[in-house]
Amino acid sequence: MEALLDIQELSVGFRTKNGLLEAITNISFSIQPGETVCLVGESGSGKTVTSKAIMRLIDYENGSITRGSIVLRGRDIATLPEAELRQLRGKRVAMVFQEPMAAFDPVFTIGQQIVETIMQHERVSRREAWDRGIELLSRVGIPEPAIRMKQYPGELSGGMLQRAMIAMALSCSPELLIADEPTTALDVTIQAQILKLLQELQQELGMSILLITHDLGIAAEMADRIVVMYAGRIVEQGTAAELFARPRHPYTRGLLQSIPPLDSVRGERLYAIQGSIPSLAALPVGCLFHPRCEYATERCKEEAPPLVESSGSGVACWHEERVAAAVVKASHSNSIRVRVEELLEGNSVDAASRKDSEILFEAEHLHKYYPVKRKSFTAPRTFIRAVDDVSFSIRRNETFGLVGESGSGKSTLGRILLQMEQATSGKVLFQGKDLTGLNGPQLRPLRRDMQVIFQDPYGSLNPRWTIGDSIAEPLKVHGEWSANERRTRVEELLQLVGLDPSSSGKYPHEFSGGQRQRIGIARAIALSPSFILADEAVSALDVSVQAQIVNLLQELQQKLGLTYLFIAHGLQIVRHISDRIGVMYLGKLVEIAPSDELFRQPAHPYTKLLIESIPQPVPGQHSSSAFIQGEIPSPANPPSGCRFHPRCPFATERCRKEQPELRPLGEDRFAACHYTLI
Amino acid sequence: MNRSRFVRRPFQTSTALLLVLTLLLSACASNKGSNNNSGQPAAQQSDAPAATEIKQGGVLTYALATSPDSLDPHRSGLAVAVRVIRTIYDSLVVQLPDNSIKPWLATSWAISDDGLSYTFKLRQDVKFQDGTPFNAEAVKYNFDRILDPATKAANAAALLAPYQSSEVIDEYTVKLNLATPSRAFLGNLSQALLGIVSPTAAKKDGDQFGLNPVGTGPFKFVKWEQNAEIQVAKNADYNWAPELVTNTGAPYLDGIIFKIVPEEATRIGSVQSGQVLAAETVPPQNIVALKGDSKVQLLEANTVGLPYTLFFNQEHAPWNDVKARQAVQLAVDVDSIVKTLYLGTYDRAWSPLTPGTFGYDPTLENGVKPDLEKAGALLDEIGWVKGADGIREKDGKKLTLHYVDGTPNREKRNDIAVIIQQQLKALGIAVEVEITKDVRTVVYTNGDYDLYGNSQVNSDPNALYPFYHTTDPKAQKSLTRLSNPEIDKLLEQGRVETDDTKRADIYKQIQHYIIDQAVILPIYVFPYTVAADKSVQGLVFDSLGYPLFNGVSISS
Amino acid sequence: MREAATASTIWYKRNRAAAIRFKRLSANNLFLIAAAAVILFIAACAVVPSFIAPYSPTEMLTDSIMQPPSAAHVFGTDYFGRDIFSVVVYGSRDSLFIGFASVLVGGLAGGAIGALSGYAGGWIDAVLMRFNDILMTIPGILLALAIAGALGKSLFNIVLAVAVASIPGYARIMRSQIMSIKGRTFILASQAAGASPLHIFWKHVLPNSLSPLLVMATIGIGTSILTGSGLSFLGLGVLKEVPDWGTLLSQGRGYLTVAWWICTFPGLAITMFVLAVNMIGDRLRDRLDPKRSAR
Amino acid sequence: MFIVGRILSSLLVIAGSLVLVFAILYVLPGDPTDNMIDPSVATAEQIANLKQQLGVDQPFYIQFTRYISDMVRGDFGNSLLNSEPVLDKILEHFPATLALTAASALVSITIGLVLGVLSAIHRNGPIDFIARLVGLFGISMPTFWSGILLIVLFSLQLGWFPAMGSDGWKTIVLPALTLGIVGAGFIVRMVRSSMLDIIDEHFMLTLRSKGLSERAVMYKHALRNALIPAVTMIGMLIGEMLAGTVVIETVFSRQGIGRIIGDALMAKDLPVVQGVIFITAVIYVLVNLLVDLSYSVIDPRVRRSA
Repeated sequence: MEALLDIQELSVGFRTKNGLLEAITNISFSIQPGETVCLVGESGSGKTVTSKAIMRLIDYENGSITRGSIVLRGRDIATLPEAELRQLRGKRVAMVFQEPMAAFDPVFTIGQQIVETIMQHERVSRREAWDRGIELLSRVGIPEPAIRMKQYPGELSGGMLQRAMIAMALSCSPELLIADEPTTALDVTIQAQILKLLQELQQELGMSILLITHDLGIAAEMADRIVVMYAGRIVEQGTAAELFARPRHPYTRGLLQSIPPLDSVRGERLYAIQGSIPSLAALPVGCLFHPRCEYATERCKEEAPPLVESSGSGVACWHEERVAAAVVKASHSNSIRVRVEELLEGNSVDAASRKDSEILFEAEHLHKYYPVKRKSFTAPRTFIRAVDDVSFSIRRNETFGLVGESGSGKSTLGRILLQMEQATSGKVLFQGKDLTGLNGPQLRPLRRDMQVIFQDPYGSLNPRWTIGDSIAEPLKVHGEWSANERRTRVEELLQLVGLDPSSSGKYPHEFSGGQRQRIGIARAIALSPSFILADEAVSALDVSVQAQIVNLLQELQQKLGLTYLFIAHGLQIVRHISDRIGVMYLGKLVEIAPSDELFRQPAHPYTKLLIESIPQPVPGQHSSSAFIQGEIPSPANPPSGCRFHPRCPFATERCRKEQPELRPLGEDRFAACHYTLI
Repeated sequence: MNRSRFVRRPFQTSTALLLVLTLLLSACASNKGSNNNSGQPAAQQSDAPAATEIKQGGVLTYALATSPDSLDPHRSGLAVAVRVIRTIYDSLVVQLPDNSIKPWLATSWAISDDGLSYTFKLRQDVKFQDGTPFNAEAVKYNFDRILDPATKAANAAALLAPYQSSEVIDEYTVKLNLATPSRAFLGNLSQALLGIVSPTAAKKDGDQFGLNPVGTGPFKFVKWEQNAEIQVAKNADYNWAPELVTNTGAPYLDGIIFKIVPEEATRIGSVQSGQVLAAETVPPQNIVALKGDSKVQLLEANTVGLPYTLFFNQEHAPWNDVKARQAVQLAVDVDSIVKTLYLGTYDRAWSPLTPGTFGYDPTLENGVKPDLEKAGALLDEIGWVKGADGIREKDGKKLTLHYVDGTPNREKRNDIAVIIQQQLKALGIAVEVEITKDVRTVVYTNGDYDLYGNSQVNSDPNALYPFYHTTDPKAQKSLTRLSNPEIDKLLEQGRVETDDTKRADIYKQIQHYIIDQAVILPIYVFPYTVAADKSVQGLVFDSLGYPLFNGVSISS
Repeated sequence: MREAATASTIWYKRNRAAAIRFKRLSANNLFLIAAAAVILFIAACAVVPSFIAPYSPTEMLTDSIMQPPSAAHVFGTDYFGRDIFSVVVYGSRDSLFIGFASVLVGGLAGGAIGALSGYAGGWIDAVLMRFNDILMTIPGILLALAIAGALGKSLFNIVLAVAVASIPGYARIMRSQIMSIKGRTFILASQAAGASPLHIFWKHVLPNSLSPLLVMATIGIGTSILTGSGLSFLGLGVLKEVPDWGTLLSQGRGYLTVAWWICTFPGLAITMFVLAVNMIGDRLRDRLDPKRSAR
Repeated sequence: MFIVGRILSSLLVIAGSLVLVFAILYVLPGDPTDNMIDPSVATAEQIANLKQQLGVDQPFYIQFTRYISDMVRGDFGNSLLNSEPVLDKILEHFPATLALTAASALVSITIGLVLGVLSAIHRNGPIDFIARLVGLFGISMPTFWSGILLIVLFSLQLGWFPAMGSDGWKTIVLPALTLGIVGAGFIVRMVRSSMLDIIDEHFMLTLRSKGLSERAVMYKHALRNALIPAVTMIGMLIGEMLAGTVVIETVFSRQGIGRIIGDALMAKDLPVVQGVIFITAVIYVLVNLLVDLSYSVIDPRVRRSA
């Protein structure tokens, strides 16, 4: 069968201040009609550039195809003039982007933008185009499509927008749909919905999909074939099954191993690829991966391995056999449930031993209401109930994980605990002392004992300060240290978090994301606190780096006896690191349980559905089981009764009316549901 | 004697005779020793076109330099307003260029022997533009109105002094009573600011009268768009013009539109480009340039009263010393100032009075010549010797001169300060120039100046009185702080002396004293200048330099 | 064979990119260099005028007034017979003083108000911003006119007038910048570390908030000179032995039709300087704006 | 709610500006009689009488309360110089200023948008460079100078437009151009930079991936987005232009409130100053209210949050 898209020896360069920078080099792969190909790699691997090159969108970003061909059904896109390119864009090849919020023009309605696309390519009346738009929206599962057509992008949620984006992409029945990280910006529950939609649409329309993702779980779920990229080159490609079963490139292998499997042992180190992806401006000689590769030999340092291909699969490694021979540590061949059960036997002891330890933090009936601006004087005062009557405790030396979709109030809860925001009502006890009544100066000395690691490693460091100064800041504001002592301490800390102690004079922009997060950690532990809030501390990082940071956090916990409140939306990571996990939904804590038990036997339907939404890096396991319908409602106007009832498959009349309280379910377990699953 | 000077007037065959006369007269004037800038004495001649057929109708567009404040003569304080006011209002009497007083709305008058009451017989055929008859009652109303505080009269009140009250003798006879005798009174009555307003309109409009002016003048008010233009239209009934103009009947023009054009370049340029027919206050540089423009004529009239004069403050040492003042007098090269700044278009002043004023003494002309050496010697004599930095010192004190001038830079007066600063630097005097908006506080209230310049348009030499007479200790001090019993006596005599020859002699003595003692530095005589399209004919000026439009016509 | 061809293509393209880069450098940067040169030259005029001006600015050559530009007087002479070039050179001192001093005063005052307002928030913010609104409703030049008109014509009063009129602009920009920095994570991080509000303000918020103010101040130097010259036009210029450019231009404008050079050169001096300052300011903005510096 | 709040705070601001101006003028030296009476002619007593007649010798609070209580009753007082009712004076002059401001805004917006868009589209090219330079020239010349130059060229030399006056469209061309060029300079800068911001937005990629032409991408989408910040600018610009009229109306011998407030400030004619400040403050507040409201027309994001 003739390939729909055939890319041969493609190289793309960008003009920059420092000359031409080659972003992708000599890549070749093809997509068959009706096939889903996943382009996998970390940020900076060139996968997005590849997708843009296919539509020649790089032309607008100072980029150009320096070599090679992109043949779509016999026509080479690489040499097509602009006018013909435009006929192709949106018509034969369509694209869906990462951030649905930013991908629509905010000042035109959804309908206007869909109609615009249709009318660009087909001779139809505006009326016909509008009607087709309604059909499309309805097809992608948007309720009340006629109304949505008239709405502006800002009025729709991210999930809805991504559906609308897909509808727009499909408006002219393209042969190839390029989806660039279509679900990365979305919650895991919405992600599952979108992925499912894509699968259905593909079956229905018979188009090919080029899916770009950093998430191997998604690739496993979606892909027929997978292309792995690293630093602008293809390092391995093959069918999904083949690749997951027998990764032949050390990078692929490393990526697979970096994902904490749902059956990993807590406290165990995650596999992590060392270092980080090189910048395009300073590529190493020889095999580009060799500085991070555990198999690297002298040859790798000198000579770049070619991509050895046979029948659509191939690998670029000198040590292919050695890599393939080593078995991937954790097998993903079984279903989650079974594996968790197996593993739990060994771990429950550990959980029990910590159960009785001293309570460090205690939250009692915490509320945080943000007032909403009223539309008129007569309108009733409304509030966003970010945190609504939450009580729980964190024990010394444990890691308490907090999960939930965005908008669930988990970050707000974290900040209230540390008194970075004032609770509307309720109490926070830290080591038995009530923090809520304290004013700024009274709180400041207490801050020595509780520190924060932030999500955004870029934003949490003052760009004008050297990292040494940033790390030393807590030492300085709490006095007691001389300049010399501080310097020594900073060096010590840098070493502790795995950075070069001599780099304290550098500025944040000189570091990579992962390194900056290490700096953030160094600052957090500078005062040897007993408690650290890690607020989405690894969410912004690449898979391989994420593993490094998680390992570091665990290592530090052991060394320094830290207690963590670990907030994240990535469930695997939370499970791996946490002793106990709290699940939040719309400002309420709906379940608290030891992490293994939670995964093995979730008590709340929400927890259960949340876990099932996680794409597993096990190909062929297209999860067809039920996942959460709909989206999280607005916290300004939460549903009556059980807040989860509109999305809950088990909801009854009682759930609609009566709000379930968080109640104990056996030992160390709590859930807020009228009909718990255990 | 008033000298109106006409530069590049259009010559017509029919006016040739008059031209000859003009030349003769000006030659006479020169022979009399006045400087060669003196113009023709007779304003009457400017109505010359009457000899040929005069084109009736047309509207004259006349660009004013600033916006009038009010068209109520009794309230206005600005000269620019007077240019418009003069077209709307008439006065009781008129002053001719030879300083004689002639009838206008009054046909004759008698002065009591003690000089304290003036009885006027009024014209009986005069009506205000609103139909109100003009009579003795109206005159009384007018002068009492000025005294009435509710009127908020400003300069008019000052001019009217020492007026006390009026008595209506009969319908057309009125008697004005003064507190003290004043030779200046009649001359002041001729001024537009003491013009007669319609009692009906003034009562009706009260405060707002200045916006709806009604008088007996040759033109009646039509509308006033503030900051843009004022329109007046021909008063067809007008038949009582004074001797100053030849056309005693209704004006030839249908009306005048006064445009307010503050920007010099625009104002003059718009005459040249035909956007207006005439524009006032032509800057010297343009006067020179306009002389080469065949389409435009330049009309000038020197104003009477006090020239622009720099007054020494004799309260401040060392300027109380005549030698110090004389040194400055000798060091300041006024000719050079006038030549540089005014490009020879303004006349240099020599006396505390301008040449057209009654009693002006032309013998003072060319009496002072710059002599830096002598000036230096004078200062050396009184102990001010040059220090290392070129500035003179005495007892460790630098010789400074605090020169105050007001804003805006009217007639380049601020620039005079700059030049004098340079000239006196050569003598070793450090001049500190202060330009202030608040002249009243700095100069009049605080007396914080060594040298301050001012001028005054006035119809009578009595104008000298407040500047040079010893001031009453309770009153505001005079600018000069001069206190000389002899001069005081002369000034008092001048006020009341009825014999013109004697009176002229008194003022000559005063002028001589002032210049000899270097009480002041007279700088220039301000001419009122108008650039007009050559089609504009018959524009003349009264003794104070205000334009009269009675005889103006626009030829095609 | 094909390898070689591609390699040479890349080489060619690299070179072409370099050529483009060079061209851009010469067009855009050449003017920037010119702008810098103008500013430097004018600054030199203000600092050491005697080295640059061929004549004394007060020397009145009464024999040669209003001479058009010539070899002896490159900008001609004015109505006093002064060498206009020399007057303009010396006049730069006061003009620059107006520009810099009023920006300094206005920028500091406005910056302080904005910083306090933005950082303190609450009722302080409400009160200060209301006050700022009030100042903003009164057009700047009117404020300047009222002040300069009443206090009299001195350089200091002009500076004061222009400075007061510029306060609301600075306050606004400073406040919004402070508020945006206040919301950044590293401020939260510092709070979490236990730093006091004052420490956070001085060490984190302020240093990171200054650049927009700096850009505005740079451009403000030009604006102040223009406002100052507008005041001169309205009759509030300072009369000194050596007047500033605004006064020179304003006084010379009446001569435009008879001796164009008298006001043209001071006018050009103002325009060139303000233009140069604006160009530098724009570039500074691009540089300091993290979003733009990438471009 | 939003509107009511805005109006209340606007009233507060307007009242505040009246107090402030009154206070400034009261504190600063000098009074209206300075220009009304010649101190070399009149005696100190006459001057004092005049002051008393005008009521300018009263203490601040009396003058101010009298003024405000009159104003509340709709009486803006009379000019101290010629007793003209302030309201009449403003109503007489206002149309000319409004026309000039509107025409200048039109010039600014037209030139500003065209140059700004060209400049952004041809980023760093020669067209960009020329457009920016033209824009910069606009904001680098003293307006009175450029105004006079325009008069000399287009009126005195070429005779295309009148040099003075405020009636008829011809009189407005040159002053609107003079003032408009300044505004254009600011708008060019603003539009360029917001266009560049928009050009870097993600959705530009979407638009291109749909196969839209560059023309549609730039003029339909990018410009529409870039207009939003430019509109704020226009609000501020109206204020600047009202201020600019002080100079421009003098240069072009036009009627207008810029002219009267300039004169009134110099003459310390308080009722007139206050009246004009009141009107300009009202206009400024109104324009900014309009700008805010117009957001909801062009920016759907604001419509929701308001």
